[in-house]
Amino acid sequence: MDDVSFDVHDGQIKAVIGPNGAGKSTLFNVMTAFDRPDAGSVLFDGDEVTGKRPHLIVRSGIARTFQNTQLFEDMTARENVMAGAHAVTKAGFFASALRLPWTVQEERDVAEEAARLLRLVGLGEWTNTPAADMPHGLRRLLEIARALAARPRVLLLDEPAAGLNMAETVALAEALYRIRDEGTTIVVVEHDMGLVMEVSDEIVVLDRGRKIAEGPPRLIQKDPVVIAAYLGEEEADEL
Amino acid sequence: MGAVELLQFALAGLKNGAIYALVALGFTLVYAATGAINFAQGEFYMLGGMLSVWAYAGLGLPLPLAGLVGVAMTALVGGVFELLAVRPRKDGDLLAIIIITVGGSMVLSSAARHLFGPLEKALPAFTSTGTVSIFGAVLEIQSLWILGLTTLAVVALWYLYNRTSLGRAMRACAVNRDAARLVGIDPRRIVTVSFMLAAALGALAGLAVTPLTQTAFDVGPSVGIKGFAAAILGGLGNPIAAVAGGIVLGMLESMSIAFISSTYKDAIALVVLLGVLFWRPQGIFGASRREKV
Amino acid sequence: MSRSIGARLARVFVSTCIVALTVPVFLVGCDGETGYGDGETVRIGAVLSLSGSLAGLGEPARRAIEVEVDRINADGGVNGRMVEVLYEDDASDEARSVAAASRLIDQEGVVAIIGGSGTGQSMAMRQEIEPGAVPQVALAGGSIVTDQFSPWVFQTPWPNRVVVPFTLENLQAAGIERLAIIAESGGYGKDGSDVTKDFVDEFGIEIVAEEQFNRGDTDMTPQLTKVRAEAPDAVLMWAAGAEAATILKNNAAIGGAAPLRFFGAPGNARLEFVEGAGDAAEGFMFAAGHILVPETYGVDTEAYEVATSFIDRYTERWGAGPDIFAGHAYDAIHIIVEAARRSPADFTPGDLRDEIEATSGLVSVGGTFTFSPTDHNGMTADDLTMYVIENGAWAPVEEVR
Amino acid sequence: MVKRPDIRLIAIVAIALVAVFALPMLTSERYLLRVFTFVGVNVIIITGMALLFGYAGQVSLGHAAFYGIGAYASAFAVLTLGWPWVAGVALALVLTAVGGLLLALPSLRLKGHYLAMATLGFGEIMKVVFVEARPVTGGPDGLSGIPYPTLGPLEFDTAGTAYWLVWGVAAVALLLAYNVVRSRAGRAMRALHGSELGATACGIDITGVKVRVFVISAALAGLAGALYAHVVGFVSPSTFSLHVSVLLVAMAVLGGTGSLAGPVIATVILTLIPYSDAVIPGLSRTALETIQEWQEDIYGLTIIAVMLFVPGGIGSLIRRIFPERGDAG
Repeated sequence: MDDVSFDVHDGQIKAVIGPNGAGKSTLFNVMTAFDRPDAGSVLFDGDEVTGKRPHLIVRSGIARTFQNTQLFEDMTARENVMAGAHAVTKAGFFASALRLPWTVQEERDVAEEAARLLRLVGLGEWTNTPAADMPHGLRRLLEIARALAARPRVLLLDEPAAGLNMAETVALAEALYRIRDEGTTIVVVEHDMGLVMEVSDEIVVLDRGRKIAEGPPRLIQKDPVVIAAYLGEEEADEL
Repeated sequence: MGAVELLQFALAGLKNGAIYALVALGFTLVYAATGAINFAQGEFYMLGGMLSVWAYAGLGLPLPLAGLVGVAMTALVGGVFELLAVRPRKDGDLLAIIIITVGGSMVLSSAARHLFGPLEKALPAFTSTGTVSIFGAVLEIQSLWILGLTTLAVVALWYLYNRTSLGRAMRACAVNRDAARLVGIDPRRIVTVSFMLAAALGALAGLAVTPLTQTAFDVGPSVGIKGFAAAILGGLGNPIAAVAGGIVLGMLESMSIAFISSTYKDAIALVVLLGVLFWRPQGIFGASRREKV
Repeated sequence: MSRSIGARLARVFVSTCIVALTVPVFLVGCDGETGYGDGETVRIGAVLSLSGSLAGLGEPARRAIEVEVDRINADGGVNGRMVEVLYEDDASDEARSVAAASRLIDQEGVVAIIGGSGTGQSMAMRQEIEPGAVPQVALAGGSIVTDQFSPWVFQTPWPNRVVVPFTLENLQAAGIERLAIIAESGGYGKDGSDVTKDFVDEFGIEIVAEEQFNRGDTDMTPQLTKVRAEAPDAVLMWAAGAEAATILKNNAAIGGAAPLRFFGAPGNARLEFVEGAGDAAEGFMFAAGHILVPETYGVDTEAYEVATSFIDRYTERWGAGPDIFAGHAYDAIHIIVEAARRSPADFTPGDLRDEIEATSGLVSVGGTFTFSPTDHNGMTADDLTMYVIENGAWAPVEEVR
Repeated sequence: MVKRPDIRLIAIVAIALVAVFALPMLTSERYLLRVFTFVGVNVIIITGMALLFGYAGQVSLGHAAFYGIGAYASAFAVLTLGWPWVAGVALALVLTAVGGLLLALPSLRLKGHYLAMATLGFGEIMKVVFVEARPVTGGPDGLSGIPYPTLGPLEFDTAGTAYWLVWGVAAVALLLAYNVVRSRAGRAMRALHGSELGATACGIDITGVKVRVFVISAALAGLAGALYAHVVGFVSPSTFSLHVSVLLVAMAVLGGTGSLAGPVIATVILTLIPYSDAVIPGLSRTALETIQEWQEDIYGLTIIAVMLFVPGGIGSLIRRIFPERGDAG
């Protein structure tokens, strides 16, 4: 991946697409400081993100999900989402041990917020089910709810639609709309063209580590360079 | 510190190292097959000596045959233990297997005490109690047997791993059990075989050492720890690394006696081992596994 | 919703755990009266290491006590009252010896306790012995048992305070001036080397090297190589386990034509050691009690009679001769029984303690015991003999050259 | 709303608490009280190890060394330096906490068996220190005559009062741990155990949580040591050997993950096996002697049996009986 740069505007759903091996995941990991870039930097609201330790990123408002979901298997859905709120809560070891009143209050608030977020992504009735027992499609939505628990300003989704059937993809799209309407900016790395064209306000196309196009879905759909990248050189000529 | 003395320390380190290496090989085998650490490996070392003494003194078999019987029976014990206690654990959870082997080591050492009594037992040397001198330094001939048997074990294991279908199956299982199952390998059988081989290797070490140090029902744990440390020092999973780890540990102990003091030899060897671990968290020869995001 | 079998099974398991926790609480309140035996029998406790690393010491002790209690009861017991010994295995673990002692004193109402086998176990029990006011006869040889004096604690093995001067005297007689020490890192080794270092000056002997090893070590050649570099006249070895034989074999190997001359201690008076060391033990000398070769008492003495009859009974019962650890237990049971015979009919453990302390000139297997308010071991150099190992057996040595 | 714990569970815990604190009033027998005091000491250690293993998923084979550091520190402080017992306990807590920190920091990059080896190595090094530092630890024959615990005017010199002290501390430790487990900090530990990547993404400082839970479990083991030394009055290196560390891990694993009650019950069972005569009243001498003869085998077989027939550990059994309870306990 070399000198890829693009901007993400507040309240927007931005998609990043590109054939396999185009560097989407690497870009994603660099944006969330899980990987270090050789050069260049990731700015968020003006301040430098690249150097930070990964667990501090979410405190500056960037939350993420993973290509293969990293859920807490033997914790219930609610507990997973409550864990997501770690960055925005304060109860420490000793305060919790003594069950100080404010920690009990904070617990109550976090539990309610978690229930709300679960409903937001449509997992209302799975609240007390351990993550391990949840079907694949719903686990992705759970991870999104968990990421939201950190009240991020930008939500980065790593192929959220992978492995989802039609109904689950629709549910995902509706959830994304609800999240964006609440004012959270979303950057989604995705293969599912149907979903991308449907939900995104703007699309960035990567190929072999370079940005080859950026713009609204309508333009990107017809851009020959993009088609060539996707369908490989020869087929493009026959079109 | 003359050259002869230095060589003498080195030979002693090599001899102890060969013992730790054989036991470490047993750890590596079980690790490769199950990913778990077999805490009963020390007991297999003990049983190798005890059962050989029983075959020699009890059954009156000539020494070589008694040794063979001792090692074979220990391998059998290893197999039966795996079948009865490890295999029923369907999910193959690492920690559960480790704790099962902890329970197994208690049962095996207590059974040995009940069967053979609490007192130590001896075996005559394989050939002669004589010694051989190498540039002035001296090595018991029995020690040559230990070094010889260790080399033999390593070569046999290398041959098994690389030149036999069983060996390939074992390596396949070590890499990915499910994939191995897909190509018709039964991982459960491989685990049983690995336990039997590990038991045989531990028993071999016990048998080779008994003429020098005798054996008793409780010699397992102390040598077991050394074998585990050697396997970790070298890097888990790779037989050659286990042997190297054993030799390095033996040398470390011998040299710390030579240059510092015998009182702290174990502590010094462990401090160095921890230093290696903190510097290379997967052992000297272990391949580092970066977790893919 | 139907409960799966698993849940019902689980309910049963956990509730039994909770019940198992609480049942003893309610049940136990009732029994546990503490009377000093019910009149007919004299109950003596024995806390021995029958399993764990010291099992080699505990087993012979138990066998000796069993043989002797049968004989004592056959001879009418203590003034007509039968003797009953209650055995507790502490598995070489101090916490368990403390618990065993407190149970024997509280629940079983014993009048005396024999044991522990090891020094640590014997010391740990003191926390129960003193408040329980019950005399203890320890079978462990550590000097700390009687150096840290307690009026309630006695000791039958030969203490290093007696063994070391006796041994050093023989070394001096043999013209040894440069001595090396090789000792076990455990209590036995530390106690032996400490006491040796205290006495060497008296005998004009200089310590030129001191090496240590751990139980379970498989080779001591490095230590011996360092010792040889100091060219000592002799090496004094403090090792009671299997490592002793290994050291002698290592010494024979690297010594070649001139291996170092080795001396040992009573802990080496074990057949397994002689067998294990084989011909590497030729010429190995150590001090120990007369029991190894009863003739050393003098054939027509009472001691010889006592020792040989014990050896015969023990061999007949167990098929092999007693070792020194069996001897220590023999002494312990006899000291207690003799004292009990001298005590008033309904004696309390306190009376028994006084009588034990009054023991004087009791001829026993380990030697002749004479206790006093300040000496709770009662052994002297006369109770020891130097032995040498010649063609696989120990023989008394008149004069060490 | 936070889940209401199941009524039946509260009843069971209440019964257990009453039973535990009623024992000294019901019996004056030192043996039974002493045995159950040992159980209490082990429960304090396992509370720390339940957090370390059951929740944060870290295995340590060196916790008997912290147990020993605590015991020797307080014994030395009180016996040799003449400090009051409370100061001894404070010294024990500080030394074990620092010891835990010094071991945890370099071990952060270690995973699985390598972490187990590092902690095992630390334990074995400490064993050499316990044997060799004779002026402080009394060497291989240990320290004896350690005075009873005292809290200002209060003197815990009888088996009953010592029992109450130990179980009082155990109850407090368990309560604090229970609160932590059901809070944000507890979730952070379980998250780290579930998936380190996922936890990092939630803003959990993995290294911070690992070090903190390691230090707390080490300090709890040190506290248990400070209690044990003064209640038994004698400590020696063999009480803090690798074998003890291995048994502590066995208790934690038998207890199962994500549960406090599981490890506590496993600890009670495994600690009582060597003293099974205390639990089963009215045993005949021969029965008792045979149990002691076959103790080691019973212990080993129990461990294997639970690992085979109760795969998730005793904690999973509890969850199966009281499924309604959403969160851990």
